[in-house]
Amino acid sequence: MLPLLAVMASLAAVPLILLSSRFPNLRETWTISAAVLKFAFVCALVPGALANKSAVISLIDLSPGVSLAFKADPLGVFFATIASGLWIFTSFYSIGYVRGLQEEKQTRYFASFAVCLSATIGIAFSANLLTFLLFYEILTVATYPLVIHKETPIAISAGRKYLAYTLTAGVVLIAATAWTYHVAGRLDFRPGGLLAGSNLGSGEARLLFLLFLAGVGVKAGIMPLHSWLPTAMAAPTPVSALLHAVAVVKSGVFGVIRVVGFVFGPELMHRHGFDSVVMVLAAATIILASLLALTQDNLKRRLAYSTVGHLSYIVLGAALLSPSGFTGGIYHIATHATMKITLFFCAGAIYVQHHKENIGDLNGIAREMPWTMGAFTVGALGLAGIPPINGFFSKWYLGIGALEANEFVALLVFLLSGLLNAAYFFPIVYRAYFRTSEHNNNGHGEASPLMVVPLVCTAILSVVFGLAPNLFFGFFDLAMSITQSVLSGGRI
Amino acid sequence: MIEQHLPLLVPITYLFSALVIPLVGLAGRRYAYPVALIASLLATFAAARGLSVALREGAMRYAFGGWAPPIGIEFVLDPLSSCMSVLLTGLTSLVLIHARRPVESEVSGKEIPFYSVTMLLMTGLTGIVLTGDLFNLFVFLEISSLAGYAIIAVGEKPAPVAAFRYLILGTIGATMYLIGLAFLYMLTGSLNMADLASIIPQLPLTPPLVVSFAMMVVGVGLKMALFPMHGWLPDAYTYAPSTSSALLAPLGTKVAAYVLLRVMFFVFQPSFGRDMLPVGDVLTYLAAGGILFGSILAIAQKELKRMLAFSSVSQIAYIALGIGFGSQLALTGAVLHIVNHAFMKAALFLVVGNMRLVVGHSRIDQFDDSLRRLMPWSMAAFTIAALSMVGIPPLAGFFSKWYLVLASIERSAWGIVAIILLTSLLSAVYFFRVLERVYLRPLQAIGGSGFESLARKEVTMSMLVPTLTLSGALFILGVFNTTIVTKVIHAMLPPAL
Amino acid sequence: MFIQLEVTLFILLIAASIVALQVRDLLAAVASLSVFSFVAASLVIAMGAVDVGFTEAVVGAGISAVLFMVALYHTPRRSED
Amino acid sequence: MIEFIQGYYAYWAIVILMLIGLYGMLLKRNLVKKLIGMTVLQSSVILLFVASGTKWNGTVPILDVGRSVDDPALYINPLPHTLMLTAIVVGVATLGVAFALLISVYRRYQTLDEKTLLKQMQ
Amino acid sequence: MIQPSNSLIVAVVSRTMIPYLQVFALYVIFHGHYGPGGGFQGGAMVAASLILSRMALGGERAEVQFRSAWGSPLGAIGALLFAAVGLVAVFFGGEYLNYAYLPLPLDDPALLRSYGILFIEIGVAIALTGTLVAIFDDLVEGHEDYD
Repeated sequence: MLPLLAVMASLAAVPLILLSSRFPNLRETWTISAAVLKFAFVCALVPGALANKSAVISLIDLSPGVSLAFKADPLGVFFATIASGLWIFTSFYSIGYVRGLQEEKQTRYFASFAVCLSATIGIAFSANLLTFLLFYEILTVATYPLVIHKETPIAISAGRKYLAYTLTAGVVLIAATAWTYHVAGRLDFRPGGLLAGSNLGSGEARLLFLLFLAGVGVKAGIMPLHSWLPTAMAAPTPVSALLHAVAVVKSGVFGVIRVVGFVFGPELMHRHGFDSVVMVLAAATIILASLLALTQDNLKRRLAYSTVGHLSYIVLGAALLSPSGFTGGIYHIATHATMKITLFFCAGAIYVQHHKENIGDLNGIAREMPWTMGAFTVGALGLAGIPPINGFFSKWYLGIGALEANEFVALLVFLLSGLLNAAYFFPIVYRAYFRTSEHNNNGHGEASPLMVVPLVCTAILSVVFGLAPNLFFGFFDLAMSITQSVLSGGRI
Repeated sequence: MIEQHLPLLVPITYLFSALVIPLVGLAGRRYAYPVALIASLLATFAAARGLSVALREGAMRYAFGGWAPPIGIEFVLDPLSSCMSVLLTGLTSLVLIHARRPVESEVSGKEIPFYSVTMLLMTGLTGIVLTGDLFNLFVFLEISSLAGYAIIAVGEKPAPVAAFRYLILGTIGATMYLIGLAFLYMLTGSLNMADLASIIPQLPLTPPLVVSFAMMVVGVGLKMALFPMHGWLPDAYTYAPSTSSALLAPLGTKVAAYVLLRVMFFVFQPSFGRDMLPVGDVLTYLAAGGILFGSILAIAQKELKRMLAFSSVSQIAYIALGIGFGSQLALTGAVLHIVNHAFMKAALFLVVGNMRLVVGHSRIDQFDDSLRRLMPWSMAAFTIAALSMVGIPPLAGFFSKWYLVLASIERSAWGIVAIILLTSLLSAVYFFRVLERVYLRPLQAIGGSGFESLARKEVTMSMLVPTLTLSGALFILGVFNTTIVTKVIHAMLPPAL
Repeated sequence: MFIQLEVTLFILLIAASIVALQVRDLLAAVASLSVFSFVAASLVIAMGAVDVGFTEAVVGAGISAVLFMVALYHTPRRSED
Repeated sequence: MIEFIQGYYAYWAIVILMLIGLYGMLLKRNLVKKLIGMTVLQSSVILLFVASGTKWNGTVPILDVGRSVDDPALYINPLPHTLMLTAIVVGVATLGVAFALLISVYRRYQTLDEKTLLKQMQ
Repeated sequence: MIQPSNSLIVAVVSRTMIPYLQVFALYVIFHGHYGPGGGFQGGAMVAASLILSRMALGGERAEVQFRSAWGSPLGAIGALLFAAVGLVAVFFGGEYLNYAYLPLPLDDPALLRSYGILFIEIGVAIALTGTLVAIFDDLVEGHEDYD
């Protein structure tokens, strides 16, 4: 029952949010309470997942033999915990952000947000491909109002681009799902691959894998399917933060992991050489995205390209199919989420308080916003892989995984991109602390506590999870047990 | 006692109301509407009873005048026909609840003939569905078509021309069907469907049999606007009054699709159109062409109703595709799409009716975000129906496509899979084009009044409730599609697939 | 029935239909259509369908012709093709 | 060949009539001409049905006290006839509706030429 | 409204013909259930006679016999008669249109069927007369309000 409740918690909040559109405080109360409730439900699932006991709930059939089913397996719980946990921070932050900017249509904003979160949790807990597909499409549609929220021509064209990419991916995924159903006769995810043991011809398998990869790869931002992501930065910053660092893109990489580990399985991946295909794509994406990030002057766009790169870390980790690599990849979902959300929060805070979007204008901003820039520094260091912060931890495992799989190129890519990360983040930090602005900053100071507190919290979380990866939720153990089930499931 | 007459009740209710309306109309124009509505609700009730009986006890036969079937005419209430009649009556009731205001404003002064002819249309459509006799089917087909021409013709200025062209093509279609029937009758000496189904398998494959089959398929194809015989449809649906298009677009062509299904799989044996003649394949190719053609032209339209009409061409082709494949999955998809598309199109056309009443036009290039201010609920209904047309789960439209995709994969028809999916995207293009204008295009302020000064001008409850019911039903149809498929649709598919 | 009679009637029928379609004066076309209906009715009776022949005569040569006439009463009498 | 034509001459004539009717409906531009074509087509279908039921030594299916009622071989099958009565009714109803449409088309556009009409509809 | 014909011949001939036409039409209607003819043909003939009187004698004098306004209600009533007779059979335990169950004081089902059909024929005739005259009047009116 719990997985269903977790999905429904925010969905149930939607009508309440819509009804209380005249009373902003009440409306925000609903959002926050839904977020807390949802997080509580998800947390309650953690012990079970750690004990490797998955709560399963199967509702009505979606198609004969395929039901609308939720299963809180370790991977799902892992992803759901991060998404729902960070939603709480984002909710507070959003309130500060939209009120700070006196945004219009706040009701639509919060309602869409709630639907998105439901869909994300639905994706996390879906027990089969059809359920996954269902929530994947809902997520696509529910994100659209957030992307076009500002209703400027830029936002609208960004929305178009977003829809064009994600809807196309959706129909490709439909084809892939239908084909899988035709081949395997069932659609439930299983560690080690639901297609394992099916008599799929090599050419067919290749096509099917390509379809899957295109279907989930768009949201995961694998090049050359990434270009909607930087464009979608036209959305308000909290949206970028949660959706483009946590929910939407992570649903994409989550989908990649599901496809690699639970649909095809390690054995098929190896046999047909898909792992190298994915590795090449991911490695290229990491390097190219980092290089592109260097050229961006808009802070959010730079963050977006950084996201594209880091998503491919996860993809690459999954494609390595070695114990540490897979674990590191999964764990990177969590670490990248906390760090990137911090960075986006900071960008939003700067925008709200100083209306600055470009990196060139950030000279000396740290004096105005010490807390914000402190958090930003933590996030930037973490993404570059500096030790006490959790980014180091996942990268370490990814590196080891590359060695385990004898993929030295992958290791090289990780190291090189670490350097590139440093190259595109440190100038920002440097400007903020050591340059002085030519204009006299007119003392706007820090943003409202509603924004600063969440971003400091997420920065602290980044450090805490760097020092103690297993604290509270046992993220690392979860990642390990997922890896084990996938890799051993392949051998059975 | 009523139970025994169930197959008869639905058409006869409509027939009586069609005849009674001109008489009560003598007493006053305002009495026409309630009679039509009450009759429709009664018919819905009877059809629902019929469905439950047919699912519980199997086919139910009703011989007219006490003459035994091969000679006399019989009505058959089997799962397929009862499901169709529930669909027809239910949607008609909803559209009629909606109809009072639009009819008053669009066909003012002609309410009595309008409602009477509408009831006649429903007599014809439900008769087609329920009859077990091929010639009787022709008669009902013509009754419904004639009524259809009439209620189209009372629309805008070009409506009579559209109706006339429809009449010419529709008559050709009906005549083709009749010629096919003549050959079939010459060969078998029978017109009863069940009787024919037992005779035809024993016949040798002679030219007359082939001609008869082909003629019937072509004739029905014309009536269902199967590409490339769709020429009459766009104009007819565009210029008809809102209520007429809301009735004809979801129901008229679907009933023709039903006839195709009946003839191809229940009268002739399923293998006839598959193995002996390449009719199934031809149908599939035509359908694939129609799916693409309809969607592409829909993108080019400037008028919302016309866009919906072209989208109908494409959606009907989906149904034809399922019938063409003729496997169990494909037929499931086709029947499910008949149901789903009826709901979606009805919802969309009702919203167009609301729009015409509130803002007086439905030209896409003049839409702006005043619409969402003026009529938020109608627009919400439109959005849901549009998303369903695009195929976003868990809305109904996704699932019929899902079955069709499964069926195409089963046949290894990759081109068809690609076309179905591509059309999803094309439909996303034309629907989001509308949605974007409705929600995001700033008000083309006249006199600088601005967005905030607009007062909400949503249509009355009697129009809003059916609209929202239809779009809400899309969720239910989608989520519970498996129940529908396993409980109802599997029961209605031809036994010898 | 005599085969010669039937053949003659059929030839008449075809001729009348062609004339009805090709003549540019619509009134003449309608007159020709009446002839067509009558011939068709006699043919039907010749084939043994008395009822159908009767009806065809009443409807085809009577009612339809009247309807055509009424329609032509004020619409243009000339056709372009 | 000659025998083939002779044996089925009625059907050949009917097919020719059908084609003439179709030609009138589809290719004639004048709406009245289209309706003339429609009448021709419908009559030809009626002939087709009646011809299919006829036989040389049968008589009209009317109750005659002088003849045996029990021997169906003596009578022409009346079922196609009843069907055709219905078809005639349907045909005349179609014609009625068509004329109502025709008049209303003319009232709105002052022309019955299809090409001109389509041009004016744009 | 149609003007009377100017031609004396037309006026005289049609005035003479109309009563005979109508009587013959009645014969066709009532003879229909055991000979060629019937409600449809008879109704069409009645309608033809009425239309002839409209065309030859002019609208004003033709209205005396049959008002324009009667057309569509009569059409509905006739069809209703047809449908109602069928329904009566249902209420007396038979199938729809099973005349053997009509509550007439006759013993022989065959006779019952025979007379049942007579009701139907009358209904059809009324319906056809009404409808055809209504169509004619409608078409004619369609002109006049336009000219």
